[in-house]
Amino acid sequence: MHTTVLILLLLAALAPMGVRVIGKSAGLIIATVSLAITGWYASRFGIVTAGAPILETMSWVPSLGVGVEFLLDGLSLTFALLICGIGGLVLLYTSSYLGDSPGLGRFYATLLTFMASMLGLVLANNLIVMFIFWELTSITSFLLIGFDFHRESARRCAWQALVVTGLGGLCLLAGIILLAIASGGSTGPEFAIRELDPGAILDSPLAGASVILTLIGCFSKSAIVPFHFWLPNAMEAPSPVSALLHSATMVKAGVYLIARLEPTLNEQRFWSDSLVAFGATTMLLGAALATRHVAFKKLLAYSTVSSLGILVMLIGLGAYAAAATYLIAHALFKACLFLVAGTATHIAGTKDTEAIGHLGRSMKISRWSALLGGLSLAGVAPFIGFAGKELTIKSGLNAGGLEAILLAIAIGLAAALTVFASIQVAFKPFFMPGPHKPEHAQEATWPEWLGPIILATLGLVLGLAPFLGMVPLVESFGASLAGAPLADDVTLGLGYLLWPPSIPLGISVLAVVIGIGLFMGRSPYRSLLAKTFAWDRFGPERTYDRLVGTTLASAQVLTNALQNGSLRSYTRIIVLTATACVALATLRIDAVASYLPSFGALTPFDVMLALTIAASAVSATMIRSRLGAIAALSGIGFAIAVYFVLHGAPDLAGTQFAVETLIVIIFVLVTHRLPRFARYTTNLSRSIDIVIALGLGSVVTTLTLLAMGSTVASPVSDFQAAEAVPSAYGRNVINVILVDYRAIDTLGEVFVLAVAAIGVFTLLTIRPSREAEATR
Amino acid sequence: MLIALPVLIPMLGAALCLLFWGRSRPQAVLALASTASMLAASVWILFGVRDGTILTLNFGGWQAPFGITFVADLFGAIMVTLGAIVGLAVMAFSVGASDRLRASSGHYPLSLTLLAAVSGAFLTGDLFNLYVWFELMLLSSFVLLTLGGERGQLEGAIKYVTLNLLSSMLFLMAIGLIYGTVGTLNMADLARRIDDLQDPKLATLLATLLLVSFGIKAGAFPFFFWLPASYHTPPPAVSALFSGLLTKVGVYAIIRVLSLIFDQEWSLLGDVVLVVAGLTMVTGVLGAIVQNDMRRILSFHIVSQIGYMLMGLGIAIGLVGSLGASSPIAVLAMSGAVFYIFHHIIVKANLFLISGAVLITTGSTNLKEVNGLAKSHPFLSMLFLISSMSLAGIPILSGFWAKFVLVRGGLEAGSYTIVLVSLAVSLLTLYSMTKIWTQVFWGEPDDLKSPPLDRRTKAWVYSPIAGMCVLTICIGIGAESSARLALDAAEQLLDSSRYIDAVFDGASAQIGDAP
Amino acid sequence: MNIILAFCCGLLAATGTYMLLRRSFVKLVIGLALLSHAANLLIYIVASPLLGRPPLVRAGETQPPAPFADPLPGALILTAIVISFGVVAFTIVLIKRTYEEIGTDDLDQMTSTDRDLC
Amino acid sequence: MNSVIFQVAARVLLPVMLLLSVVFLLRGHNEPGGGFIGGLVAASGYILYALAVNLPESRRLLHVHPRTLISTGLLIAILSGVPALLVDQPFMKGKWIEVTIAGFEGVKFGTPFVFDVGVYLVVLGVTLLMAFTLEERYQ
Repeated sequence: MHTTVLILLLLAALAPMGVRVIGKSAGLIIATVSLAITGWYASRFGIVTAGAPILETMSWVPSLGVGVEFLLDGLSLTFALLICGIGGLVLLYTSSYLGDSPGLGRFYATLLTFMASMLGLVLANNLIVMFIFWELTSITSFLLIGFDFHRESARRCAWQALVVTGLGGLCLLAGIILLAIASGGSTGPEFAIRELDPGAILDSPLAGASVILTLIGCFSKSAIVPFHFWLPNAMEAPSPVSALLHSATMVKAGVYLIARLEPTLNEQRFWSDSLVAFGATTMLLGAALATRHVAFKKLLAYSTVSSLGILVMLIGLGAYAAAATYLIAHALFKACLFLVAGTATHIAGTKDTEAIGHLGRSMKISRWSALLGGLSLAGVAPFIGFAGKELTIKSGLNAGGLEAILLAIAIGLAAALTVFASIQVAFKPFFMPGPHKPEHAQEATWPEWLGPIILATLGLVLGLAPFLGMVPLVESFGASLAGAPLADDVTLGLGYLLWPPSIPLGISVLAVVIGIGLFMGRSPYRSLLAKTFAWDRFGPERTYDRLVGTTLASAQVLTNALQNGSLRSYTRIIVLTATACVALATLRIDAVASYLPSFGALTPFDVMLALTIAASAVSATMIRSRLGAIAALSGIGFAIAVYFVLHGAPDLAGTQFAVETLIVIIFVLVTHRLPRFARYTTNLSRSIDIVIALGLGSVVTTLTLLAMGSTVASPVSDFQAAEAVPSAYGRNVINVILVDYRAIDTLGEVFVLAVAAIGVFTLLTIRPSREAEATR
Repeated sequence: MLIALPVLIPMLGAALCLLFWGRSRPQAVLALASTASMLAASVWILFGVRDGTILTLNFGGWQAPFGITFVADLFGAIMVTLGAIVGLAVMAFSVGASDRLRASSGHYPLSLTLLAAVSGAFLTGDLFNLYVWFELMLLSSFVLLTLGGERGQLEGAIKYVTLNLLSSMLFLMAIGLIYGTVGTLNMADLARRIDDLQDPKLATLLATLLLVSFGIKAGAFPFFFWLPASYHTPPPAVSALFSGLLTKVGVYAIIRVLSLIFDQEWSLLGDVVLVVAGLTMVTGVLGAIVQNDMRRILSFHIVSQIGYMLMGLGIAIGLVGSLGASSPIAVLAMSGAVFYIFHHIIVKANLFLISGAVLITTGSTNLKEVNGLAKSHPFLSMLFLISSMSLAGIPILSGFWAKFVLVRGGLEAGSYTIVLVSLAVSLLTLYSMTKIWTQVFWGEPDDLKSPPLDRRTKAWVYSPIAGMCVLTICIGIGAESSARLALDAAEQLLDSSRYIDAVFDGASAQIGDAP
Repeated sequence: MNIILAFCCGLLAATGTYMLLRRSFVKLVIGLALLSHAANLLIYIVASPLLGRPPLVRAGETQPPAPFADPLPGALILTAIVISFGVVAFTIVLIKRTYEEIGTDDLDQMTSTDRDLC
Repeated sequence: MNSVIFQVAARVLLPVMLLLSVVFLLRGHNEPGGGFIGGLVAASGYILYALAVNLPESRRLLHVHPRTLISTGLLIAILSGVPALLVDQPFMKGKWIEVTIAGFEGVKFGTPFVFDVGVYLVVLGVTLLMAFTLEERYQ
């Protein structure tokens, strides 16, 4: 199984080159490989459906508990077959559909990466590995939706889909980690899905949060209300993408994960109820919204939303066999319809189903794909879609009590609306008149019609003869969800479903009748629906837009306020924060006073020096002339130098004198043509600054006093002084420290000097104008 | 001797470059040779410390704490290696992308002194020596920032210089106070002696000033203003060097002093760090999403990602502080910080290099002026896509693992708020990375104003970018070795006794001298 | 007895900060220089509160005559002074060049690099 | 500053200050002084000369570009740490030899002194590079 994923990735890497070398027929090879992989999975059918899941393990990041463990059971086998099988047909379709596009290589590469990720997602038995593939499908979906990136709407919709599924992805990440922590207890998180411990999770306080976060993740990916809006927008993608990602596989990732976690989480309080509630709502809303549209893919997309709702609801109801049947049925007919819709749009030159008429006269093969697929979508016997719908209604009724009645009504209504939609999309443009009749239209080439007809026929064959693999697959799928073999036999045979007549059959028939009725009266119905558009501004898409808008606006306000361009405001904030932090830390110390030094004897020299420093410092801030300020500044320097002389540091004093002199010279040299000090600031802001400055000053004084008060037993300098002559052969201890004990400091220091000199040199010699000349 | 090489080699290279002032070719050769050998030396060090030994070097043969000691533990060795990688990439990029005047006068030697200073800061075991390296780093960056003297550069530089010097002054004062209180500057010695203070709150007070100063250098909230004001103004190679290394030195210093020296009140400091981390993340990313220039967006993102690094640190020391013992969860969270740093250095520097490639290809990095590069430059687009997705934490790239370890550590530690914030920030990061993608790379291609690059330039510009992309993919796929490395480094960091023992153990000094 | 100088340190830090907060950016350099004076003085008075003789060993002896001033802060400050010389020299020229380039010394008019909002 | 006296003084002062700077450098290890002060004193000799006479003349007297001085000084400072490595000791470990200079017996000459010479040259170069550039630009 690892190999199949790797083959697809390898193929993805080679695809762009392949297309360049052998042209569009590269698609045929790629499709063949994909179908061969389908064949490999099909060959495992017997083993898996016999109840023996296949497990392949490979170590990856053991220190973080992440191993690439692939599990092939009924659930993952079903998905794997759909991904590779439909994937193969879609790749085939693409070789003709996008054959002339310059981005064909890029398209294949992305699509194959998607297939590999999707396959990895459903096979992975490790939550983190599953998540990794999950995110990769989001990214590839983003790239595919934006495939025609020169269109603004494609870019916007791709971005929206990524942000929505990205949000879900992050919630999911937190959710599954919490799940693993809850399951692992004190032994550390447990990331292997099969090892998750339902009991431990049930007992953990983290369970609630983890379930909610996981569900948000799954719902956003599977376009469940309130995240459904991104999916119809994703129809900006080319039709093959819509067929594969946005109906048959990727959007089912959420459903897949819910199914995968069902055996672990079905005891959780909100789990099943939320699945049913959100699923049913989505089912109804999706079906209703589908009837508002006449564009091929928009309509199909909303219908997909509805189907995803059904799947989520079925898992919540515990109707695993129904979920399996419906999932397979939906993948077949929806992929088929999307592909046909793509061809039809190409040929007719418009995507408006209402406008197109009698397209079937030219599309002599595709019309049959559309018809068969549409019937399956409408849930008409003997198609597999019929079995799916019957089981769905039955499961709704099994819920019992009021819930059963509500569900039955909702499902029936959704079924009726779906019948309407399927007539609109699969029958009307092909077999009924319309204002737009394309002249000289011809059937598409064989790669384009072959896939849909296979899928449509498969829907019919499996409906007629479910024993041809369908039943064992559904049983095995169900067993994966139940965690044990299903108690009841799976009944998909037409005989069982049609006879004896039952309530589900009745609802089903009623739904078809209502659906046809609605279609006949579609113009008054549509004008009725038009009124509901007003409600859209309360809908989730607008909410999303508002959310993004608000975030951007507040970010703008905040950034304007903080990063406002004024260095003074930055300095103020930093100084104030520093002062506050240090002051708080000082106040925490008990008995600060005990650390303060005693006020020793003062020599007149000290007092004089201190006064000189203080007076110069204050005057440096007040003097209006630049030279005066510099003089005051150097006054401080010289006073400090005198202090060094008096207090045992002649070296220091010499350096200080020299440096101070140099600074004054440079200052005078450089600044003599600068403007006079101007008074820019108001008295108020000056006062504020004085307060801020004094705050920092008092903090510095306090710290200095504190440090002076603490005596150090034996500073390292004791050793340095003692060993200066014996070991370092130098009698000037300060110099010995500089060139020997701490020579590496001095090395750094001379480099600083060198860099400063180079800085002065380059600042003065390299000018923008000269630079511009130099680049010419 | 070995562990001084990452400092001495670039220093030597810089000194030699000065001899060739005005001639870009020999300088470029020297710079490439220096960074390449620097990388070799750092990798050698990394292999030396891989098994958990800590290498030390006492300069001048003076036993610690009397001279200056260099210490290479895992964390330090990782950082030095990353510095060398970024250095090499930037030098190679400079060969292709620098204008002749800058390349011949100062760009190479100053980049080398910057690299030497960064390595010195990562390796030194002495507080004042750290100050010296900080200053060398700052001054080199000042000059690099202003090299060329364009108006934007100068304006940005004034803000950068002022705020960073303010930070240096606070640092210097803190050093004075610490020496006055504790009587030593060697960090291992400090760690031992500071426990003798009568009141642990006094140690925290000393830490506060130090942390504020490092916080400014790291670009943490509310000190980051200098960064978005200046990082986008110099030539792209310089931006890349800065973005990869400068703020990380600040973060390194915070991690080093907190984990080694100031462990008296870890639970309190952990909380403080977490609050700062959260605010840094949020303000940074909010700044990023409203920008319209690639390099400005990336600059603000640096700030936001500093928050992630602090998050790991905060969780870890908070946990150890409150639980008392070094727990595996704390090690995990700390390793998240380490992992995040090394992922970030590579990816962020690379994104700046890519923005540089965009700049020299199209003449602009403004989202409104550059469009449709995916059509005209598919290879560059792919490289950007990989790097930006890595930054946004998308699997299977390095950024995902960094994020995963942090989130997992945070959830296991029960720090739900910061995890929530970090995930929200991560979404906004994805948002702004795709904003760049959809506007610069997607869309209708413009007519390019600049002439197409010649083959030689292309090779020099693209190869470092591609190399770093491969690196982020490799870290992602081979996550085990990186994760192991980060975990071991984190364990070493949280157990300060190993560092202290290594510094004061004569035997290990021998190892350092003769590897 | 050096306690009075602790207040000088504080005052230097305060005046330095105040100068950083002026709009005229020539004052910025003076502010930075004041701050570095504050830091240097602080290191010295904190570490050697005693009036001492220079840490010089007389010829023929092996120890400096006690009491001698702590030599380490001296060495640190020496390094710090030299570094701050380099920094201040660079900053002065930077200020000058900036003035030449933008034609004003008003800090509040230098906002072009910070923002680019949509 | 064009007075003849000043010019003559500068011509005399330059060698005196150079000599003085060397003295500072040499005695630095034992008495107040050292490479930094020495370098500054030497530099002020040249600066004075440049102010009093003229810049090109001062540059000519220096014989090398200040940048070369910086570079040489940095290299000397780094390489002074190398001898210790040759005998398998830590970088920058002081190596001393006793030499007899001009009749003074047992004068110790060691790598830390070489290091100080490096510092001297760097400081000289740095100061002159700054000063010459500034004078060129703003005088």
